[in-house]
Amino acid sequence: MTKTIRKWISISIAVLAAATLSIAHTPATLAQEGKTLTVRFYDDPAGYDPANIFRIENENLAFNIFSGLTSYDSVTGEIIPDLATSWETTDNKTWTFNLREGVQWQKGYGEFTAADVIYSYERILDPDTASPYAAELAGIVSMEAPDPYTVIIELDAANGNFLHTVANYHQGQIVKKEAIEAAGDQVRWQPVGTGPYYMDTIDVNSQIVLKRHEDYYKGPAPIETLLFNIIKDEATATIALRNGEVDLVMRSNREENLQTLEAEGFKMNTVENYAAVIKVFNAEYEPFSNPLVRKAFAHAIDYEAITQAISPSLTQPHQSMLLPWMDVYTDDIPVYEYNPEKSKALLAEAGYPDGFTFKNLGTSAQGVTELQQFEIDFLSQVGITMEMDLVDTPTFNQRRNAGEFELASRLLPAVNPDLILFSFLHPDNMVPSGFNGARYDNPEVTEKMEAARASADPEERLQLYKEVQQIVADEVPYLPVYSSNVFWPGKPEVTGVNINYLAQVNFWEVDIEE
Amino acid sequence: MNYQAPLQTALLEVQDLKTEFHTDGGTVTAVDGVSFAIERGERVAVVGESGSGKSAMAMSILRLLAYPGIVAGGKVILEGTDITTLSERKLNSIRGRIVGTVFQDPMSSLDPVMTVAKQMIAPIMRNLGLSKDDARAEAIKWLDKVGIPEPERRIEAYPYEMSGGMRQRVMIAMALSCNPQLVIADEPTTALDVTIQAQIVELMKTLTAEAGAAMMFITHDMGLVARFAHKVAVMYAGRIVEFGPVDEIFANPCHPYTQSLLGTIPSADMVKEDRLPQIEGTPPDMKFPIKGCAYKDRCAGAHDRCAVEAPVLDSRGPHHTAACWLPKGLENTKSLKTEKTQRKLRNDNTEPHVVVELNELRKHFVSNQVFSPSKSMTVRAVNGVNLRVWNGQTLGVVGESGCGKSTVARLMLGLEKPTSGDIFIAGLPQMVFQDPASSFNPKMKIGAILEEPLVVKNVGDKHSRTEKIQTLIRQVGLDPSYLSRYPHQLSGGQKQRVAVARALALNPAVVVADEPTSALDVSVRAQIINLLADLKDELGVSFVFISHDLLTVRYISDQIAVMYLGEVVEYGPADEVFAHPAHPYTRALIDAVPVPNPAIEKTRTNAPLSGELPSPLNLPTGCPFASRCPMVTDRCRAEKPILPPHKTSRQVACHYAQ
Amino acid sequence: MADLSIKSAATVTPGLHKALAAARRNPLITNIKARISLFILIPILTLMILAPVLPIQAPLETNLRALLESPSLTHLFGTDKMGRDIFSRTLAGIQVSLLVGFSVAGIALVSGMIFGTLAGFYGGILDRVIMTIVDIFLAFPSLLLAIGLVSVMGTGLIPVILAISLADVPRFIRLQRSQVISLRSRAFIDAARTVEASQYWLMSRHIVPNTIAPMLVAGSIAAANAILIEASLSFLGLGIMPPEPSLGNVVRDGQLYLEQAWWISTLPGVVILLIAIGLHFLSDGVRELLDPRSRK
Amino acid sequence: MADYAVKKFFQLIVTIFGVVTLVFFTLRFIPGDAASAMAGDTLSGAALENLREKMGLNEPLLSQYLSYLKSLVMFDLGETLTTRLPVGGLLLKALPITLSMAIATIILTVTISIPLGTLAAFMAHKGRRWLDNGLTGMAMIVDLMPSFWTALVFLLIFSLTLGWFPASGQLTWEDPWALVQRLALPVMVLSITQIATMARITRTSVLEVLSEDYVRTARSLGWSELQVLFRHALKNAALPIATVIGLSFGNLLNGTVIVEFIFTIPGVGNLLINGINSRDYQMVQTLIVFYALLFVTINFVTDLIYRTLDPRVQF
Repeated sequence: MTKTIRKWISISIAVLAAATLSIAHTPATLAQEGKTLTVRFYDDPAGYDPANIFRIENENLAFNIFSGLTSYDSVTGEIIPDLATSWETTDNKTWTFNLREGVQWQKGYGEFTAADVIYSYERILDPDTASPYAAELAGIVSMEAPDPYTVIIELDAANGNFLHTVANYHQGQIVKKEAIEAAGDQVRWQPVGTGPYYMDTIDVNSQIVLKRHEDYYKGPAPIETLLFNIIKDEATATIALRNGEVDLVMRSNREENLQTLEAEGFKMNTVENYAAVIKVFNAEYEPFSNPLVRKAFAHAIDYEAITQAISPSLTQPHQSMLLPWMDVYTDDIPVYEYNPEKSKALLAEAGYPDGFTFKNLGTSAQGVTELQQFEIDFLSQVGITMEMDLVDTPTFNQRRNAGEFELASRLLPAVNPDLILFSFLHPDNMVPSGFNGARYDNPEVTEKMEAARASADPEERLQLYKEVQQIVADEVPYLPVYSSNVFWPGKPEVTGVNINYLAQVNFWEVDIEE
Repeated sequence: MNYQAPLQTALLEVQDLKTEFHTDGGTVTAVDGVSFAIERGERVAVVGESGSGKSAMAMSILRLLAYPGIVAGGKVILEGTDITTLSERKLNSIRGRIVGTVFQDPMSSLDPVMTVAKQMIAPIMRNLGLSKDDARAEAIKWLDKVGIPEPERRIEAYPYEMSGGMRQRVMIAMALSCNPQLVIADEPTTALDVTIQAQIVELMKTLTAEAGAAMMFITHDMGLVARFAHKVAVMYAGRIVEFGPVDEIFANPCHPYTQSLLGTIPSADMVKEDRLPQIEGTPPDMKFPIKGCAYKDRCAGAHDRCAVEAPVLDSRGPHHTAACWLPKGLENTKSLKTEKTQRKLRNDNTEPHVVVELNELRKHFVSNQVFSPSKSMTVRAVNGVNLRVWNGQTLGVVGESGCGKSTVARLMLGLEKPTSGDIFIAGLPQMVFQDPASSFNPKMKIGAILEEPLVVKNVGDKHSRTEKIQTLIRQVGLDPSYLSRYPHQLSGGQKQRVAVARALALNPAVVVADEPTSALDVSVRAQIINLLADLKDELGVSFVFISHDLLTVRYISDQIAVMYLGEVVEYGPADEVFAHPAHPYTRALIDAVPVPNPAIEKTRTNAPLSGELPSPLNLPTGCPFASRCPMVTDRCRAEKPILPPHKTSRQVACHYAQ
Repeated sequence: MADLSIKSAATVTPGLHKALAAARRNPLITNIKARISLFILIPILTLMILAPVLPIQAPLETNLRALLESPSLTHLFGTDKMGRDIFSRTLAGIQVSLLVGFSVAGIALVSGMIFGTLAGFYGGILDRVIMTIVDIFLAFPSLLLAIGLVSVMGTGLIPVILAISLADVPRFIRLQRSQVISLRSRAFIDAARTVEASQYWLMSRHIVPNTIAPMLVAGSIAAANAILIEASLSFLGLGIMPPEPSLGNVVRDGQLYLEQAWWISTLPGVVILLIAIGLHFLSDGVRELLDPRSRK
Repeated sequence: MADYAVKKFFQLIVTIFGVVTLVFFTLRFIPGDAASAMAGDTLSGAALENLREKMGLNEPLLSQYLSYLKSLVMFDLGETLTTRLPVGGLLLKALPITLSMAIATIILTVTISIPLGTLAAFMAHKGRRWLDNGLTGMAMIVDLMPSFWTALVFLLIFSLTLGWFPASGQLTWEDPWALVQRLALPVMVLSITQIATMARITRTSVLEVLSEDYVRTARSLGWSELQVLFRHALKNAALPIATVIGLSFGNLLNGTVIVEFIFTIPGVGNLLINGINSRDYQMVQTLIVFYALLFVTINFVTDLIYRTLDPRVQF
């Protein structure tokens, strides 16, 4: 009897203890149950198939649904392990990735293995997929999986930036064969990945719902449900945040709204230097073929004053094609301070003492931007007349891609410095087949870039890239003018909104404080 | 007609009634101190030109004036009570119950989206306190009384399903259905054809007499007055200028205006050499205060006193009053303001020859129904007309509206293409249109309007054309200064003069005048008729004069053609046709025309032509007139009479022509 | 009697009488609505014309030292985010907007006149073809039609004008056609036909002159509407492109600063309102002047 | 009646065919295509050409047109070019939202504008014009306020300052109250111009009827002014007003495009603007044709109803 009682008591205690323990262990998870974050989404969803994904807002969702072999640190922007726990290469040609074990696919598609990696890359390379990102993986000669947790990839040439290629972005995102086949032609609407959130429902006109992937390898995210509400109008979005209808605004891009929100005590989550804006001088157009003219142009405009006036929060002057947080970035390059006298002198030296007239390609949707109005003002003071060549957006893209312009601008959002430099400076990438709109072809630069890419020695690579940046900054085929910052204003209690240099937020890190 | 002196208080007594319209352009005094009385059972006619204030006066009695009109002064004593001070609510119990009203335009005076039943039954229930079923029975009874066939069925009809005459009968039934003591009828027959007019007038006369109701009858037609009224009030410029028993007024008019009005009507015994007496000028603008007698500018007898002091109504005999400084008015009505009272008939030595000849003329309008051709409808507007006009003569064409007379005119002018038949015209036809308002391009000055035919036809040079239009404008009795005016600056009569001038510009062989006087006021009508008659004599131009006004047609025409349903039923010399109508329809038309002479009217049988013009969509196979003819036989229904020579100069399409 | 009153006035002050008579001859001045419209429009137009010589900043000139300033004597309507003078931009915008408004009205009027007259006068097949095309265009809600056309032709002054007028043209054709049809049966046309006037003569002398007035009324309303449609197109990024100011895009730009700088969009908005009211009153005035019932 | 309807219906078919053809070819003249709109900044020339080929944009125009016509006749609205979603499905989802907004607007408009316009007419008829003048003035001002402007002001007042209605949020049919709150602002913005216009039209129609002869007839039978107003004037004025309500649908469709954009209402207007921005021909042409069809059909039905209701109109 006593024994039984004792037994009962001990059991009860054990149970209680266990209960207490479990309570002590899981208060966070219990509190997290049912947390919902409402985020403003600013355009119509365009689909989430990594092989055919476009535009940052869609890529941001894919970033949270899928994983790559590597990923980017939200704060530093460094390459960090993701599905691959480690990797080896000796020559930048043969890459061996050691994969994480026990990673679970969303929606019950089982465990992630090396076969998924090979399938994903082959799918991108398959002409039937018609992925615009196929070129990124074109250097792959062979892929092998000696065991389920190892992938060996051989490239046709050395590529020191291959870790960017396999990062959690576009072609680098790993998909599941069974899920792709099950979705048929609706792949873009039924993404299945290994990331922290899975796609729950999409109403293409109003809302996207992401749910926490409970088996995410880093553990479940703090927030269970992410509601992305589509609000296109900036003013409405701002009012929605101020009204408490949304918790977080994805990319607020109007200076006046930012000021209002900041004044009202909202948290201004931001990343600086997310992307550089460059002027592309068409070297086939006569005055711009002369480096002196390009330098004169650079000295003529006070971008510092302009960015301060137009949007001090969203922009700052910037002098390099690469961004400060990139590993190969150097600030040891020639810069062009605002100096109209020098500009005039350079123009005279180049044979244009009275200046010249050129056309700047722009979209009629934007019209003459505020920046361009200031540029017109400044250039006119050294005798250069800037006219606007305004066309509708699709034509603009078409002509810019084909290189049919005298001067155009581009935003460089890529996170991969190697990709930026190769795309814009290598003669193989000359328009219309690539991004080299300046028709830049300097054998010395080409050689250094190729050497850098092939080099397995980080020091050597850095040195080569530094030299490339110096030469380019001296010859100014492109003129970097400013870099932009990204804001995701949110309620003060929303934490962990770390915007990475792809302007993306890893929602696994985001939480709502009580 | 048994007029008796009142034994008790008058049913309605109006004292010094004043009505004003406050418009943006100033205050118009439409009624300027009118006083009169109506006894029980008495029929009083109020006559006057448009703008004389007669309608405004009638509407003022029950305060039915629309904004901006207001009753500005005076008393209206109905059965001993002054109703000008009554509240709207109390007045509403008088409207309809004690005073019923019949309005001018039957087309617009009934609610188009409500059935007759809905419009009639509710007031009966309210005013007589009947149940719905009883009220309905009462309404049907009245519809029957006013001569609406199948009233049980017709009561559920919408107004648009009825003809104008039928609608006016419904209006009368509505006005009488609550047994009013007084019926105010505002030009109730003006919009109707002459035969229908006769029916309606007869109806109102009988029904009010039956019910013992008094009636105030507003009209501009002196003939109707003679036929209808016990007493007459003549209004001019917002005032009553003469008031008295009907026989007195006609036999012994004392006011120059009354005298002239009576004179302007062509009478049956008038000879063609006599010019119609006419009243010159136009009535005054009521926006401005009138100093002295309002009629002085148009009065042949005006003298100094008239310019400073307005005469008031003054006794001229038992119950007869007139407002004129002259006790007898104009001594001689022939001395009206006209230069000559007789015209010389032109003695043309040329052989009489035919200027216009119409042979078997037909015009059918076909409305196509694409998806069901069986429903296609053919309107036979002109259905085999043969007519001739000789040089220097006038052919009068008469008939009810819808008989095809205007279509004949348009065919002659080439404005419509005939379906079959020939038109022969020796020279150019020209036209004077009915509506002076739309006859001219409002953007052109009179000079340009008169010059246009010359320019189009390339006649002469600029200089000779200018001379020509000067001549033309003088010919029609206007000053050349009018050449630089716009049409809207001219009065209706002046416009018709210009229209005549334009018609003469190219020296036409024939001028077709389509109801040229029907849009004009009585006093102006005579001016135009005289002008046409003078021109015919002076220029030897032939005229085709189309009208429903038989007296005028008789006066102006040499030949008359009577049309019925697209056909000519009688044709012959004007006087002869008038004196001895051979076709029953002609006879009925002539009977229907009221004669401005109460003595004659009393002797007339007044059995108006029954029925209405059948639709030209489904013409009867036999005689078109069979459905309304008093002497119809089976032969008429089966066999169509043609227009055979009758006597020597006449043709009558009737099997039984006398 | 009318003569009497004028006579008495004349005897008192012959000078005044003459002036009054002269005023009466100019109907635009006698009509009260027309008077209000002129009272509104003339100062606006004067300022617009004088804009280049007024001591104000040029409409496109930026000023980094005067951003978002509230209205003052130097900047009557304040400045915007780029330090541009709103007053000056408004005046320049009036120019562009009126150009849009009047061009649209003009195009709609002329083509409405031509096709409407042809369709109404000749009838038959020609009428059917024209009216079918008109029906097709009328099947689009007007803003949608303008949006569609601007996306085809691109943005800018001329495409905007064409797009808005194309949406208006069918309406004008209809109006003109119905006018012509009702005129066609008027007696004065018959009168001219009896002297065998040519069809050209009938159209040019009789029909067209009598249709102009209502078309002008419709035109001035269309002009006011065009200014507003341009504003809506600007809002959707399809109107006159910045920095070129139109009243529409000045208001649109300022709308973003409604909380910080209400003047940027409010004051030009009031100007749009005034112009549109002026045009409406002008059309009302014209309507009343041309209405025979209101004439004496 | 049947004859008339059939004839009108044929006209309608011809019109729609014209609309379809016009829209199809016009859209093809828009520079830039769906592929380049979709790619935005990201793609270079060669990759873009691939994409274009894959989207079927390189087919000959005529064969695209014919297959489009064929699919339309089969009621197959196809898929969007960019996102491969069935256009019909999108339309079916968006339509109830736009329609309920339009209908709510019409109801709100009618309940406010008809009494207001009637009152103004009634008073003007009796010579008291202040309400009439005020209404005309207000209508003019409201008419001239661009809807994007009104929308923002309403947002600031009713949503931000007063907090009565949300500025964004999901539209759920399950929670009618939330739906009403969500749609309240857009409906208010849409209504305000409609109310102004409709009140003026009501005022004009009623005033016109009040000066008709049959109103005087009714007055002569002892009906009071108010009785006349309700027995006759409103009944007669109702027909033109009803016609205008039908026709104002077209204006509403204009308005919904802008209002849906600002208030992020996932309706048909929103689809259209997206379609235009992404050069999605399939979407845009279907929607424009749909708009035209809706517009023409409503006019057709209004016309028929008018003719059925008005005893005066004969066929």
